[in-house]
Amino acid sequence: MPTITYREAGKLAVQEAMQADPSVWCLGEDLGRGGVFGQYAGLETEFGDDRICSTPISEAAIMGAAVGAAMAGTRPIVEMRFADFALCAIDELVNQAAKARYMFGGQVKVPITVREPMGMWRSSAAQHSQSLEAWYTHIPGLVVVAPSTPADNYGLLSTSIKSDDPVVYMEHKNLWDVSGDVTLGQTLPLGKAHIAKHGGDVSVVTWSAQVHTALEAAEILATEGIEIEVIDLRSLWPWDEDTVAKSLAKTGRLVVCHEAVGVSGFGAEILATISERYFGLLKRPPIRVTAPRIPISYAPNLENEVKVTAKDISNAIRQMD
Amino acid sequence: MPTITYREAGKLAVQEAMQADPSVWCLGEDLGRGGVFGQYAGLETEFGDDRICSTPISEAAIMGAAVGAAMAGTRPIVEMRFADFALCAIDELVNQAAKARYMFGGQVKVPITVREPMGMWRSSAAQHSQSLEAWYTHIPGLVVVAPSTPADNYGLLSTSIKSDDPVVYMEHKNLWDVSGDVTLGQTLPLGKAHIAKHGGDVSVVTWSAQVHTALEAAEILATEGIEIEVIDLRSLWPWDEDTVAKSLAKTGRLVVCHEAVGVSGFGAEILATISERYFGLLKRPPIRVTAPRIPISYAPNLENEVKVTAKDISNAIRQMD
Amino acid sequence: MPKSNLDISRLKERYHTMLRIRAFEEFAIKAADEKLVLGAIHPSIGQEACAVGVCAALRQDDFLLSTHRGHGHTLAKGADALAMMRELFGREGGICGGKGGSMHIADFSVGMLGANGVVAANINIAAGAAHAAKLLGQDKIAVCIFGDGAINRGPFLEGLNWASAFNLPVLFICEDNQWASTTRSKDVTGGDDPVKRANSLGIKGESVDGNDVMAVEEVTTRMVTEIRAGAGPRLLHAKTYRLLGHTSVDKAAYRPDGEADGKWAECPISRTKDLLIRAGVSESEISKLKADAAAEMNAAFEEAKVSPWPAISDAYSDVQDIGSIKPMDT
Amino acid sequence: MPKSNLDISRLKERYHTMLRIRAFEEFAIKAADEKLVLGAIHPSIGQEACAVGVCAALRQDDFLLSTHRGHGHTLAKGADALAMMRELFGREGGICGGKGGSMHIADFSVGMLGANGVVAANINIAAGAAHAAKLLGQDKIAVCIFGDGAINRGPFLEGLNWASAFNLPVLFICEDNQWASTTRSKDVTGGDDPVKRANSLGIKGESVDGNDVMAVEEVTTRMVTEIRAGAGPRLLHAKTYRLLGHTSVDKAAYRPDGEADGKWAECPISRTKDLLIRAGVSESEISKLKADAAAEMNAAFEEAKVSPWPAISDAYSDVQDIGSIKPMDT
Ligand SMILES: Cc1ncc(C[n+]2csc(CCOP(=O)(O)OP(=O)(O)O)c2C)c(N)n1
Ligand SMILES: Cc1ncc(C[n+]2csc(CCOP(=O)(O)OP(=O)(O)O)c2C)c(N)n1
Ligand SMILES: [Mg+2]
Ligand SMILES: [Mg+2]
Repeated sequence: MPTITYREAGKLAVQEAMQADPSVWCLGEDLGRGGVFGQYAGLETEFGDDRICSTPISEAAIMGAAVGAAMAGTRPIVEMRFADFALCAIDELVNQAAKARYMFGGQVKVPITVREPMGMWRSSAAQHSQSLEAWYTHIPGLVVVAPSTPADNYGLLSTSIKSDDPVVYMEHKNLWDVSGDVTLGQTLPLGKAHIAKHGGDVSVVTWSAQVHTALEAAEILATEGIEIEVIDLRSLWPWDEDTVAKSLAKTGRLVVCHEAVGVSGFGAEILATISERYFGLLKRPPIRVTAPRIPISYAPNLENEVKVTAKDISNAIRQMD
Repeated sequence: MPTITYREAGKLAVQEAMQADPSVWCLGEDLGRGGVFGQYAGLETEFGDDRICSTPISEAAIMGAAVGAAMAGTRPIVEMRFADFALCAIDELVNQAAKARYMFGGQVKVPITVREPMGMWRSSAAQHSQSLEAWYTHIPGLVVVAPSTPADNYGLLSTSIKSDDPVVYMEHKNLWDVSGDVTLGQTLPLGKAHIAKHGGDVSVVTWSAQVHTALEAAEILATEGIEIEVIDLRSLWPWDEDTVAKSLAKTGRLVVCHEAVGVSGFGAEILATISERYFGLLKRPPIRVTAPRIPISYAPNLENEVKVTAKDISNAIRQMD
Repeated sequence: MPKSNLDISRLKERYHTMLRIRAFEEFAIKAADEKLVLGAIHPSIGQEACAVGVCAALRQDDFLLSTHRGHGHTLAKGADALAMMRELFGREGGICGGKGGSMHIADFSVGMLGANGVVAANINIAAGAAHAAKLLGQDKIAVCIFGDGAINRGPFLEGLNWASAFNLPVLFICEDNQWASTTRSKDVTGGDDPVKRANSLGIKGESVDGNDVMAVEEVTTRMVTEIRAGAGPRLLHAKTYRLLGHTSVDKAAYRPDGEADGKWAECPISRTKDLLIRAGVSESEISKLKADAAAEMNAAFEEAKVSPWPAISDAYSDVQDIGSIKPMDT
Repeated sequence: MPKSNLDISRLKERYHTMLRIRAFEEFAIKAADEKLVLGAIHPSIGQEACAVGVCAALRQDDFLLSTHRGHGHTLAKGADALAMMRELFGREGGICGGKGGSMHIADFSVGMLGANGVVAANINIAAGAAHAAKLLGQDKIAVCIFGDGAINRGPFLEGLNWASAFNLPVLFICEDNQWASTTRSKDVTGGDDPVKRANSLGIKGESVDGNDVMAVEEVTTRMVTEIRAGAGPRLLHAKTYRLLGHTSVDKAAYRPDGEADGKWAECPISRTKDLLIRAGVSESEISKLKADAAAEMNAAFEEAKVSPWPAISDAYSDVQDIGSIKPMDT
């Protein structure tokens, strides 16, 4: 059980998948030099520049070519560099990848894994910091994954690459250097949440980097005698409604926190589903702790204003009761 | 108070805006021939082909050029033809139009009105039928409008063109031929809902073509003694939380219906906000009546499976009590 | 068999395939008028030579990608007419199970990877299919047909540059019918022609009379041979003319009076018929070919008309494996 | 004043502006090393001639659009160095109020419509700004600078075709520093050069030694005159070299050993200095110009360092007029 970083865990998943299946390949800008975050470092040496394909700056072609290459029998791993740049390839992802199997009546599948590093990281400002995971959950045909730990990045990415569906796989830029234990061969199913911390007072549902923030909040609150249960969804579509409902049956209190803008973020879907289907379990109004509907600034104090902190979460939870 | 179609009402708003302000112009494919739905018919004759600008098939350039032209002192009306094709110009809309004012510290505004005809219409299938309004509500900087009647199309489009914000203006393709009275000069504020039908039993929140479906459901239910209140939001960002809350204070029952996919649709945001802020008003679990998370089929019976009908709404409401 | 006989028999075959396409579309238009076809359809009447000439040069396992105006390409690649007609009618047994309709016709069993409702989107997808063939060490090639309007969208540049940079086995074909919806393409298109654009991206190309089926077949065959030999991508600019409106309901009133009239005589079917007659093929043999094509498509029409609708449960199938949903219990 | 004197005084001015850019960036790199600058910065060291030569040919009310590597362009267009430095530090009084940072530098008061964090996105925006100028009957032109990597994105085709089709007053400048991040551009770029691409879209263009400030100014001046006279868009291909890494922290270890070494001598500042010396300008005068530039930027650095952070309420301002939100009450 090696201790490796989130970055290395992702690379390991890719490397093993490429070793096991010659039809797996990666395409994106600067991959030959390891990718912009080093998450492909060394892979070109092992697999050659055909399978670690360094592309022109052509997001639409990267995504579109991956769709065609998937239809033609390969399993591309698409690197978008920053989730924000995937906006240059949205037709290819939403109108093509997500719909091809359906429109063509099941004649073909589009097994692509689209890596979209997301989130705020080092004053990257409005065009390099977005978390648009909610968008993809709205699109039939797409699977959406957002890992929070090295083990999850390894386990979920391995599963995503093997899946026959187009997967939007969103690593968080602020987690690349986080270390943790990873058990080789231990893949994870999509759609199963992980209870990152057990607790009986409040159910806190979250994913990606916010899991760590929620765990910080849990520590603060524990000192005050409030035990929160931190549920890491791991994947947003499908998402593990059962685990959330079971926790809620215990706590009666629901908090969703995420880094993305609150308005029409995925927290809205969770609150809506829970309110519709598990209304009776709610002892208190459910709440969201999310970013305000403003773009992300460069200045660190303004950027911080958008960040959901452990303090924000614990404050919100304290006010629940 | 002429009786005109939704199509003509939109055209009238554009025409008056162009007469009043020489910096208003329209750009999009085939506009000189009236646009693909005839919503620009005759305008080229009146204003010339500089101001009714028929463009190449270049959605990214249409949107991007509009952003630049707005920065340089004009007020472009951007025609996207089908909302689905706006996916070819998402970087321009989301990373550029929506963020420029903010990123540049308020040095410039981007007064564009982006018309995106949306929705299901005559077996147009998966790439010509989508309703992605929820996406835009998630993006800081954007205003989102979805008119349901000729009077609203006139009143809201007039206001949108005058606004200094980028507005995503979503007409519904199935409403083009709907007729109604329009009072010239009567513009409408953005962010104010309209109570399309008063009723004390259930608050039904909706917008765009679904308003008519909800009104049909209201008739069915009225024969059974159930009086629903149909709230037409008109704009989704900003949306009129107050009017919804007031209605809910009366009815205690909330239903949101929309044509878009339910998962992470705008109904989720409404349910979430209401559950968070007006939990005490909810006598019953709030519900959504929306499309399942599947692409839209061509075959009419499969397409119908995705449609939210008056029957779906009335069934759901009957089950509330 | 001496060469000229061979050529005539080949020409007859091409003529027959063009007639089949024409008949298919005539029945499709009739079906649209009768509201049997529900979505928009985009006839390729007058453009049949490009479909037939190109596909004659391909192997069945070569990939073909097409456009919203793709019936002809699909038939020529070998798809079944009845399955296509059922698709246009939205019926069970449709080539896409009735879920796609005219703009999403595809038949993966004959290498036809789909029409596309988004102009130019298939250019990148085709580059990717060719990329896969190269990675997998196959000697397949990918052919992507698109319109004159498509060359003004970004994917044209990105896909051609991609194919050029990776030296991919892909043939790009601009089927230039001079119109893009209600717009005359040259009014909104800078530069001389798509060949120049391809050249500037490092891709060789040439223009051909797109209404001359044998010329199209010949140049395509030559390009395909080069591409299959590893010479990299090529672009073919096939000049033709859209004889009808943009869709079956468009009267094309925006077109200058008489512009289309003169073009009917230059239509590839008329031209090929003239060639056959001059080569000594009898009128009766020609009539028989026509009748045969009409009979096939009439049968497809009648059969499609009585085909059942898809099962409602089909609406929920083939969305995705992970996270798919069941029919709602409401 | 005889021509040669005039030229020398002009050359001194250009030299001085280049020195100011160099000094600005040297201080910015130092600031990044000291964590005073927080986001990534992309120095244009070695590319100053393009910024200075181009902007010398423009009026202040002409529009300029730039890239992530835009400090030089912005300074040359007339923006205030202190306001820019404050922006890089994310401080109050920053040119964008500290909300944009290096990749979103803009100064609308001098016609500088912004850097852009998205490669190639400004090409369409520039076409639109030119479109507006034409519609409004102004004689302004728009100039868009982008990198060699940007010519492989769709907006390059869409924006150039647009400008060509509408005959817009826009000058496209490909500032070709041979590298796009860690990739050597020619490895992923089909065709000969951006001029060919422009030509294929109906746009005239030419290449220039982008390290020769006077050559850049001369060709830009000529093109601007033509464009302003209504001749339509032009493209200039300015060949230069990125002397440092992609960002201030990139050591560019992927570059073949020694590749950059030889290029320092060809850097536009060294070359201009040689010219000035040969024209008889004294070393001491040159030192004075350098000292002056360094003093200006040192002052900007020191001042930016002690500038306050923006007010938290700024986070909520300038989002939108309708539907804007207030600071959360949490
Ligand atoms: C991205 C996109 N923009 C616009 C449309 C609408 N549209 C459908 S066909 C068409 C014209 C296409 O012209 P061309 O490429 O010449 O093909 P043709 O119709 O002549 O076969 C347009 C504008 C679309 N389907 N996709
Ligand atoms: C659409 C998009 N894709 C990728 C990036 C990441 N990126 C930033 S700069 C750059 C290289 C750009 O190269 P070039 O255009 O030559 O400009 P240079 O950096 O050399 O000035 C890349 C790939 C981006 N900002 N936007
Ligand atoms: Mg055409
Ligand atoms: Mg470069």
